[in-house]
Amino acid sequence: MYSSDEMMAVEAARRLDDGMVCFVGIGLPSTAANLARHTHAPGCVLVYESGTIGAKPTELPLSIGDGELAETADAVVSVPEMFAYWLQGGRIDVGFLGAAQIDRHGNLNSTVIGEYDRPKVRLPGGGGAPEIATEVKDVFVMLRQTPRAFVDRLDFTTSRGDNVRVVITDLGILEPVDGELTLVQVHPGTSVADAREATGWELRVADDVKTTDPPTEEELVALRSLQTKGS
Amino acid sequence: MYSSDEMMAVEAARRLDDGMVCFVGIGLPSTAANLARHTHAPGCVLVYESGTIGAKPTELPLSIGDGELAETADAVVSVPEMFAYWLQGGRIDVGFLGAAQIDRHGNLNSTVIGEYDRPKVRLPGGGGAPEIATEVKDVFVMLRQTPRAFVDRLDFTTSRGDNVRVVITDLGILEPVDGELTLVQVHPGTSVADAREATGWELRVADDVKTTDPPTEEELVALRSLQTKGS
Amino acid sequence: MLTSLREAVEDLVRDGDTVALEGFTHLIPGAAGHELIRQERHGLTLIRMTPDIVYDQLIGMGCARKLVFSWGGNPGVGSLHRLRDAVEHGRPAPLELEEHSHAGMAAAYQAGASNLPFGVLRGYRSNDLVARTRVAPIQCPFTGEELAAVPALRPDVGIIHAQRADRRGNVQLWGILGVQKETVLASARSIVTVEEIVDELDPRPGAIVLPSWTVDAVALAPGGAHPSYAHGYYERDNDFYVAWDEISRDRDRFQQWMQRHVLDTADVEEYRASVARSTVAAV
Amino acid sequence: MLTSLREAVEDLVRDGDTVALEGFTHLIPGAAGHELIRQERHGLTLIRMTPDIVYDQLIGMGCARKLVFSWGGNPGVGSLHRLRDAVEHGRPAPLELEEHSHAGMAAAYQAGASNLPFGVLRGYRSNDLVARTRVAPIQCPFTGEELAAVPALRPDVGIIHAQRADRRGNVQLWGILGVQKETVLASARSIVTVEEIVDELDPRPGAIVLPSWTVDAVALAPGGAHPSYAHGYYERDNDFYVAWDEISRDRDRFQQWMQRHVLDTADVEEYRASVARSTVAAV
Repeated sequence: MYSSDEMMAVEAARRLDDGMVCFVGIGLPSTAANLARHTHAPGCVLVYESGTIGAKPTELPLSIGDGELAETADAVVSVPEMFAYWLQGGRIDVGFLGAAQIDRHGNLNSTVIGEYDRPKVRLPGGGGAPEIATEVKDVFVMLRQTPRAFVDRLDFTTSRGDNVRVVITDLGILEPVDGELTLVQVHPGTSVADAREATGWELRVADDVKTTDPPTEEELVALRSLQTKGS
Repeated sequence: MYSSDEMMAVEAARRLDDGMVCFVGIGLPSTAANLARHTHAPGCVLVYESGTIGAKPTELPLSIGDGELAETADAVVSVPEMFAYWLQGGRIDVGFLGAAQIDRHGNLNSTVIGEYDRPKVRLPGGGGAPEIATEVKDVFVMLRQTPRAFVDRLDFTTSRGDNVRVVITDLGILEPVDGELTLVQVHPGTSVADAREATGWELRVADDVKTTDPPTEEELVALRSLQTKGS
Repeated sequence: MLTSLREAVEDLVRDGDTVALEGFTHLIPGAAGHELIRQERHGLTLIRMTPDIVYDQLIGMGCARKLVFSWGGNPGVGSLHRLRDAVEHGRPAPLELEEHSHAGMAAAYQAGASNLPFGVLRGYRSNDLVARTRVAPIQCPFTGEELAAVPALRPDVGIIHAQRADRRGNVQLWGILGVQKETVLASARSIVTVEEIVDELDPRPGAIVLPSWTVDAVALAPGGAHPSYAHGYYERDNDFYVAWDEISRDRDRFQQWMQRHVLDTADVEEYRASVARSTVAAV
Repeated sequence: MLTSLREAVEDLVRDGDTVALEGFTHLIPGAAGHELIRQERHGLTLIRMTPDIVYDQLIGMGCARKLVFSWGGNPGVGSLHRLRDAVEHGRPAPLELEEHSHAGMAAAYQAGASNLPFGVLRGYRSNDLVARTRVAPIQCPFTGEELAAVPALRPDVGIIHAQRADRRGNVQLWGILGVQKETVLASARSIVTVEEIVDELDPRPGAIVLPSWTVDAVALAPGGAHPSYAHGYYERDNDFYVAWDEISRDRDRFQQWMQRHVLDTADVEEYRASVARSTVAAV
């Protein structure tokens, strides 16, 4: 048995190659990148926006500022340098993003639910997302698929979807086809109908939807051995 | 006995107060600032454009990059940071400049003698001077007074004289009065006539030209103890 | 130079000031924030890239009139309930927001430290933030490319926490550096709280030094980064971040907590002792 | 990744390239410059804030067609005679100059490393450089202040010398850092020569690390900074800077010196030995 979070982390990790430079936040992205590093991509380079480049945590950090990230990093730089020389410098291959809302074009909202000036829910805000979305080569989005998250219209566009290459959800995998996110894969035990139901727009579905390979024993062992701290 | 270089260094040092932050180059300025630090202004902060802040060399450096500057500095920063955060940041009180030519307004030429495209003598160039001249509060100029150096018209304006507060020469001291450099002091053994003769323009002279106090025993001892390496 | 945190805040922070208490997940100046609350500073414009618990406390206690920020949350836990209450319901007072991206704010701090009126970045590309923040298009005079200009951040007071200072007031910090150097250099006045004061700052890998003449006041505040951490001194109090979600959710409970642990304590030592007691009690 | 300096120059530097060999008084990549001369690179646009002896050698040997710089001299000694001969008399070939101030060039490197088309500074204020360099006025969209924009430096090849690298090619340097990080990050390709290659880069005060994936080639070149120095390895050869004034003053003597110590030596070790012999002989 494995959780949907574990399925998501494993699917994200499978998409990271050895030597890729990844800009990761806390949570599933950090879990996925570290899993890749401990399995098939030991040379995967983890960059945290806190300024740590090439961090090699043995446990999953709870904050992007955890001391172990600095201790194990190849280099620690200031935050202005991180965004100017490294992110804007075009040195990052993959950037992970999450959000409260996503639309069919991969645009994301992590700013507000409701009107900006009369918010129903004030969310934390964009942080690094607006420039991660435009300055990295490939954006990987990870979020749970529900009608409230997968919406026809965003309440606020925090970041653009132009560089989104894949959306990894608890139900399956979406990839842009002619600029619209399309269901290309469902996780074991999930049907295309489930994915449609969980989407707030008329979901495009590929002709040949594949079923995700479940996590291997090796993947689960590596993943769980990481989660002593972060879980 | 003492040399005219020693007189110049002593007069420059006398104008530095404790706690002043000084941007110094190699040669007489570095000698003067270190002399001040070893006499009346122990808290005088030496900043070298190579990136060393608060350097405390025991011997006079021959290059602004000498290792001892980094070893004794409070902080070592990159050259871009030095010019952006520290010089342009407005944190420097006094900047020393030399030049091949100076005019009556304190404008300096360290670029070329003759036409730029057909140079008689190609000089090293401006280096830090153009921005030191505009970004520090007070510019101190140190150079030997000759008709070839003190010219009516510069061949090239490398830096502006607007912030020049004093020009320290081997003959005396000039200060701007209504925007024109004026002889206010002559060193022992020098006459106003000598200074006039050494100036390529009709030199303005203050009504009450003072004679410089010769270097004290203490000043000379401190100065010479510094010069083991730099001389 | 060396002074108490109380005196530093008394002398250097005024009602209505623009104040940046910076710390990017590490070395967050919590003790300084508590002193602002004890001294009842009002009408502050608070600046911070990543406002978290100490900003939730300042906002909940009514010290702030405006927040300039790029990400405001409880890292790894969720929302800041006092911040949300102020923005969503105007309690205890309405809070004006000036919202940026991290990249934009970092460039703005860098411009401030460089004594430039604006910073330049490739950012704010056709998203809704553009209409909600202070950004202007600027064209490259050489290539014609259009980029984003952000106005420099120049706080009245910059406040950071560092590991150590020497007796002359030179400050040394290491580990994750965030925007602390830029905050001090961009601010008109600055306060640094430190874990310890030492005779000599021996060089350390990854450490930067802020010379004493760039700082207005240095105050000893051991543990002053709680619930954040000080690399080499103590760990992040992860349980406290989780607990804060509960404490801050209800306005009255928040008030009681602040009364007991901040207003009724005189300084960081009493605060730490008081929090430690209640944690033990909770166990 | 790890290779010989000869192979690195063969693979990465082409005739006509724009090449920056940086080093601000410290860690000047002399050995790499000599390898460019041995491999007879031509038509290079050489970039450097402070061109000194190694650039005098490259120019005197006819490798360069253009020099982008802000201060060109023999520090503490005087002029660069080969540079002057090229500029004043077009010998051995005319040399085009693009002249900046240090502040302007530093901002241009920073812009290059930031992948921005231009950098901004408060500089080039009504002096004659403005007419001789690449600078354009730019207005702050918020305050209206006019500042100077400089086009980003983006060399084809950036070359620096560092103290150490590990076997994976991570590079570590410390002491005076100059613009070396910006040079590597601003360049399309980069070569780093190092004093030694070690198993592990243990952290050092004041050290920065360039991750292996930011560098194209790392080559062992012990003593490769001569006559400059490598902090922690060897001192600056001050006598050589003085001697160079004599060596370079006469064109023929310069040629003979270059033939004997650079063209007739295979690498930095032979160069060092050859220079050492002639120094001993001179004594």
